[in-house]
Amino acid sequence: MTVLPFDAVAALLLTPLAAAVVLTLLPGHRLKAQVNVAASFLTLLAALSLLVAMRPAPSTFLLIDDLNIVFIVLGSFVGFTTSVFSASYIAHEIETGRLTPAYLRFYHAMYQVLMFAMNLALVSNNIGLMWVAVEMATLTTVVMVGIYRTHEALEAAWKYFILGSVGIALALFGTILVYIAAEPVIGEGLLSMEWTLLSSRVADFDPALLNVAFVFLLLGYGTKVGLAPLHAWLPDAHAEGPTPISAVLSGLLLNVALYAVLRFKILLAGNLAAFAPGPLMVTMGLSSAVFAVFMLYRRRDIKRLFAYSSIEHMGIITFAFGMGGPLANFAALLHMTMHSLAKSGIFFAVGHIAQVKGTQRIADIGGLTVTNPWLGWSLVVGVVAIAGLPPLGIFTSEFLVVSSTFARAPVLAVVLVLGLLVGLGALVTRLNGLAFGEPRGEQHPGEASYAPMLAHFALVLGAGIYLPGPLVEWFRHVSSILG
Amino acid sequence: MALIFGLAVQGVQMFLVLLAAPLLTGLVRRVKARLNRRCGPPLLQPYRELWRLLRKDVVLAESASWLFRAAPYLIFASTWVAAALVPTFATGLEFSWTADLIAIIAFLGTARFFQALAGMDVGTSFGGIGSSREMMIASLAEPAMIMIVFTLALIAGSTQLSTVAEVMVAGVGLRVSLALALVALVMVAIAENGRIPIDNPATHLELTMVHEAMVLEYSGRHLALIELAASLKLVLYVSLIACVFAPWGMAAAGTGAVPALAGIAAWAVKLGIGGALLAMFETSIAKMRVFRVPNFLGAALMLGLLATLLRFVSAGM
Amino acid sequence: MTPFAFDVAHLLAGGLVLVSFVLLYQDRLYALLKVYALHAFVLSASVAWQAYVQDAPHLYATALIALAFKAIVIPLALRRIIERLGIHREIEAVVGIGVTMLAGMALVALSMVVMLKVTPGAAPLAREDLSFALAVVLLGLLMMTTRRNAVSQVVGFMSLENGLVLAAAGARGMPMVVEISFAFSILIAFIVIGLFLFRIRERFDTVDLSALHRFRGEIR
Amino acid sequence: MVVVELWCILLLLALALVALPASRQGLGGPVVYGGALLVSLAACATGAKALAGGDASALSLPLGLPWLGMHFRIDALAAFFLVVVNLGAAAASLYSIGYDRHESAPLRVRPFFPAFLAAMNLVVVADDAFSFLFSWELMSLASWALVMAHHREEANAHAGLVYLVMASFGTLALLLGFGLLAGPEGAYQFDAMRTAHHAPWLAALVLALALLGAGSKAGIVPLHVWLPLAHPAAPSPVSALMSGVMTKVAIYGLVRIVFDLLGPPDWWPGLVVLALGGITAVMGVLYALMEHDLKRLLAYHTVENIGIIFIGLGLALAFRANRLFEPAALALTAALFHVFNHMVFKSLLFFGAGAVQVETGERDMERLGGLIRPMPVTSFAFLVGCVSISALPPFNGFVSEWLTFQAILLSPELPQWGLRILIPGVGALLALAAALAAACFVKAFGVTFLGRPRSDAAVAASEADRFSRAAMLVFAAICLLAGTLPGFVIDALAPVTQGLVGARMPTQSADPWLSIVPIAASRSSYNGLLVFFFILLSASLAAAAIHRLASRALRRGPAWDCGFPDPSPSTQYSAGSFAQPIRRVFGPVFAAREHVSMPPPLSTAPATIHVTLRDLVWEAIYAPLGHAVAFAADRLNHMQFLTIRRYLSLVFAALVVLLLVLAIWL
Repeated sequence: MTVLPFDAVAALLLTPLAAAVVLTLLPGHRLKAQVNVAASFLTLLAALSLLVAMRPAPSTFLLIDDLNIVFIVLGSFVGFTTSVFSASYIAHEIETGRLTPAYLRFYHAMYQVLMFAMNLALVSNNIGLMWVAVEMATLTTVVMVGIYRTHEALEAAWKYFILGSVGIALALFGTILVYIAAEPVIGEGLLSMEWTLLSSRVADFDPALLNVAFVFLLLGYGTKVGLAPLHAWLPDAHAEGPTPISAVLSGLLLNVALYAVLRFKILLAGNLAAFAPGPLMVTMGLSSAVFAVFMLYRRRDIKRLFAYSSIEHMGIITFAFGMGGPLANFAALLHMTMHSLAKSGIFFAVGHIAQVKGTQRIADIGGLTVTNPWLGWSLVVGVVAIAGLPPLGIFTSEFLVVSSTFARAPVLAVVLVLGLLVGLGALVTRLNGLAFGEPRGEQHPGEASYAPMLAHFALVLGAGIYLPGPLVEWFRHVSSILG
Repeated sequence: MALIFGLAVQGVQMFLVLLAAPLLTGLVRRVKARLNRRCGPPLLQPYRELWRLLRKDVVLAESASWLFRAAPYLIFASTWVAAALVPTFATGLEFSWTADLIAIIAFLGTARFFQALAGMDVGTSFGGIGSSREMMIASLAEPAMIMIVFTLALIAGSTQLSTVAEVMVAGVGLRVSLALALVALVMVAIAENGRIPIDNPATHLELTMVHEAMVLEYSGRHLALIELAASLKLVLYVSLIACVFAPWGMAAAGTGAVPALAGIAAWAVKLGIGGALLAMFETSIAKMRVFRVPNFLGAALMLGLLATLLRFVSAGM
Repeated sequence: MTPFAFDVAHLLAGGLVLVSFVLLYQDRLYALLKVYALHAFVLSASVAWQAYVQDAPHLYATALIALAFKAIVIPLALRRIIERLGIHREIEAVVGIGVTMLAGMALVALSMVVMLKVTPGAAPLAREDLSFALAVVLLGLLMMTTRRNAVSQVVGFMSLENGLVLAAAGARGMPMVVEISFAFSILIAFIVIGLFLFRIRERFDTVDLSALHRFRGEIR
Repeated sequence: MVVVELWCILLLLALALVALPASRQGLGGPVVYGGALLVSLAACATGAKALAGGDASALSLPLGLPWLGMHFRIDALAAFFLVVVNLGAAAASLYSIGYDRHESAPLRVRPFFPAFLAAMNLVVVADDAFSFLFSWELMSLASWALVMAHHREEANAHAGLVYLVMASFGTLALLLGFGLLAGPEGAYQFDAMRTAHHAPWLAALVLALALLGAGSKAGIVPLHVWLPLAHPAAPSPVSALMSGVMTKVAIYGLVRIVFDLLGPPDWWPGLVVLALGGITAVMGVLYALMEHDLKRLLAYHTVENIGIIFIGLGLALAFRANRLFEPAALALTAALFHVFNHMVFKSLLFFGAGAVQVETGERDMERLGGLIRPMPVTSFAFLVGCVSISALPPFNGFVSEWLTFQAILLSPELPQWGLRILIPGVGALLALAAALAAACFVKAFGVTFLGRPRSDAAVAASEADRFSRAAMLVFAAICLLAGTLPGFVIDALAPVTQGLVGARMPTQSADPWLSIVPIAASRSSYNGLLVFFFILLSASLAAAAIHRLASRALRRGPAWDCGFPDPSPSTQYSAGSFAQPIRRVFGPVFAAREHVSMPPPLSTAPATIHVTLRDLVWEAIYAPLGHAVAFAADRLNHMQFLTIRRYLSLVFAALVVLLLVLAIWL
């Protein structure tokens, strides 16, 4: 651990904020895109420096511990690659005229605000602050989802907005309840909202209040995680928004919301009198996964298809975290990481595909491995990855989830396995149509940098074959925290 | 010395079956004719026919391939080897250990395989009919035969025919499963040799023939070999039944020439009785339609299975 | 806290629940808006009383926001939208008013049961307030889900949010109550603007674009 | 030992990577397949050496799960299967050197071919659950990519889908099984599983899951449906690999789990395996008989032979459970011997079918015929394959089935009545399957290679290229060698059985005249070599004698055909008509319907016969499943099109339900 010349946490938060301010003033989308990439890169550096840096002591508002650093590094990495992808994507959209600079005026600024909000949610040591940050992230994405201003886009944004607001309200109610539970023990004021204090003193809280609070928090933040039946906004938001945002949503926002749920799970686990949060998460996770795999079958829009697969995987992750225990938690962390990388990589590919084919309708896309070998085979790799087949990383995590579950709760494992199988069937069916068979649909010229996509898939592949020891030690430590 | 004697016995056996084969065929024809109040051909007629065929030219269909010409020799050879390994007049033949009963049946299977292929080679409709019916019959007859083998093997504790024969000579008493096996074996033998009621070796009425249809395109020496193989097969089955169910008078391994000669005599008698019985049976019933054959063989299979089951179940007691 | 103070707080909180029921009962939009104004007023009263009882001056700000914004501005704005968009004035309920009321009763009972499990360790005021707040939240959700008109759904959401503010105010020494209530007011403002922008006449579900472009000065 | 093997695997993976660059240089085919040939031979030699050496060698690499690593180990069993896998792989590579020139989409085959080989090798050497399943599923994935090589045909895409789903089903079943074996602490190493004691119910469950998992890969009825779809869809060398080799890897998985990891199970598993084997054998051959597509026919025969292998394994299980170790060794040897044999002749047959498809562009037997003249070598090799797979002496197929029969004949020693009742029936099924197989291959060879050409393509056919011929002839020779000198194979298998059932068959190669004696000479013995020489001798004797003493003259003339020869090739017996008698006998299995429409007298309209067969297994199991999924998907799909209010009510309902849970239960 080295002491850094600068405050990494401050850098993590201020870089995006400053960039946002700059981006609102800058003219010209190309320049903006470059600044955007640069800022995201700096954020990534700050996040990485946190790994080596001496951790700052938890303050009233900010906290860095092993749990959230996983999310921070992952998030800022996906944020960076997505900004690179977004540069080429937006450029192409403007050439084809689907987006005008006028629409894009605040796009990049919003992107940085989103980054800021998510980092804030992750590093905040205060449940109230975290709530504010998560909601900020939500509202930002609402605006960005509607950016195409088409009818569908606006409806999706509106749906997202309304359901999101209700989620906000529920989460807030839960937060207030936690405060009320903590207040008699810790005392009035901000102190009763501090993680470090809450988690240390939780044993004395009023369990019944904690129970009610967790229900509200699970539903409130679970809406952002996209757990069925709170998922309704997710597919449309992914499908109608610009693809970089779809990637960010699947790759980051869902994880951030999940992080919030996890925090409160830890809190509840600390209080023996309160009910165990595990079964609740297991139920919701499993039901979302099973629900999503069936929804995969009738999809006509390629982005909505993968959005539902995100619901499936978030379900699996929630399920695994709910099962708990070192193996399951490790598997869940690994699965979350792999899924973020793979799914955002898939959305990069899908973005390029949609630009080359000029449509998102699955029926008008076919034979990609013939017409666009790079895109086609990348899509194959991505689908193989999220289908949980080796040699890609998700296989490892699914292996751990299933085999560790089966020894403890065979029925659940069987249900999960059947769900996975049904999902695989749906994905392969779609893949047959998209990547193989006679080429379908028209062809547009489109040059783009495949670097982010390939980087993501390379990481997933590498992790499937070899997991570096330190990473694993770290994950295991985190999973021991999660209990 | 013993080895030479053993080899001699083996050799005698080989040529004995070869010589006896046409005779048995002739005998059966003769007895049938007598039963039909005809005088019938002389006993040696088959030899004459063979010799005539051997000297005739072969007329080969244009579409015939090398397989068509090689098949007769393979069929003859494998049938002959099979027949040579069945103890006829003496047990413990020199080479009896090269193949047990299962293998002997398999040799017949090889012969049938090539015969069926030869039937399809020229590319006529009749050849196809013959082959497909032959294989259908075999596909039921072979399992039945295997079941019979199981029964015998379970009784004698061996699939080695010599051993079986010796055990039978020693006497195993009357057993239900043995009786069932005998009946099944007779049925299979009839089917395998293409005798009435399964097939009629004398017919050339196209729609009813099986074996004859397969060899329809053959002529000259090829036909001679196939005919000879057919009669060899008959000898094989008769002496098989004899060696298992009437093993009396067979010379034990390594005993001198006198028992051997006695064994030959005994075997000749058995062949004669077998042939006569077959002729009587054939004259007493009519040929059945091809599609009733499966029922016939299915019955054989069931009998064999029943016999084996009885052995399996009673083996525990 | 004196029993009197406690009773007043109790009365006001209970009053809020009562008004929520009245909201559920309405079948005319204008009347609904009036009742909502009352709802907001009771809320601000209750919050003010909490401010007085806990002598937490910042709560007065919250009460003020509630009074000015929710009790006056929003109802007026919604009224104008109703006129501008020519939304017809009846409230189409998915299920009959009576059934809705019964469901509301059940919800109140539920919130009582849930909250009375809270161990007496928590401050009694907080407990009572919490059960009422939960009831208001649930009733607001019930309204959102059983009313078809966009406006009434917005009203439902706002009453839900009033429940939140009530809970927050009831929580002793809870920080950031002002900020939260302010943030929520912004949120509601967004929703109302959205209603107007998208010309959402009847339902939340369909947004009308031509209107939007006219608003943004783009004629297609 | 294991190091060399791992290097071979690494080289194969490297080949997979260089495939595309090399193809850009225009020498992809030679590089990939030539390299694969050499590497496979090396790996095969390694396996043979390990099998001879006998001692297990292990190694673990820091891959996969770090706290677990990837463990590799070569014991006798693995060594034997290494020989099987790599022998088949070498032949397929040799064949592919020639086949690649005719391949329509070579770039979709070259990268995945070596990867497929590498994955199969990995499965065999894997020594912990993770790396086993990893390579197992990798194997499925690579073969799926190969099945999708000709993805433009609708049927192939469907085949790929069914195949991948079934494969993953198998993998997940195995995953559950390993999860049980490993326990909640996750002891995924095979050593740990071996040493751990497993409760009876757990053992039973694991066995069932292993049967599901390995069985779906091997293709036991009713999990066989993907086989006849996927194997023909792939390029012919890959079909040979999938049918001849990959199914054997599946058998390896089953043997590894059931015999090695699970410890001594109860007797009834043997019962189950036996019953499955018998049913599979007969069903497979019956399906094959009804098939007119040459490659589908071969695929169905794979099902049959898997059944035969299962019979051997079931017997071994039953014997071992009763501590009858010598009989168990005999049965296991028979099964493994058949594994080897089937690898050889099924690959050989698929090579032949591939050559036919390349030369004529046809797989439908009804449009072939008379190929023995344009393709003498191919047809000869194919004939050898047919004779071997029909279990006819003196070729190798007969030996393994003969051993199986000998094992069956030992089963009266078993105490359990269930087994006593079942085993004779299974024996009958085995004999029936063998006989039907003979019929089926008379049909396959007779219709495809004999008779007169039924289409212009068949007329225009020419001999296969020299690499293909070499591959086929080599395997034909192996068929004969393994059939005439079985003693050496049996002795080579001794360490395997010693390791798995703790006993071995008596040493064979010491017997006089190289004959094989399973138990005792007085009981049963067989000598393929002498038999072969006897047949050869007497045949040539007869030929020589006749040619010398009688006539050798030969005249060509039109076919006699009872006096009505018809020049049109359509008057020949077709595959359908050949199978017709058997279809009549076994009709119920396929719910066969024949509809004959005879024109009225004096009408010149042709009479027609219309035959419909139904795959009852598919209709009974898979179609309903598909419909169920579709139904659920349709029902749930409405969830996509609700109004915001309804979505809100969903959230509301969830909230109320959870609160009720709190209120009532907590």
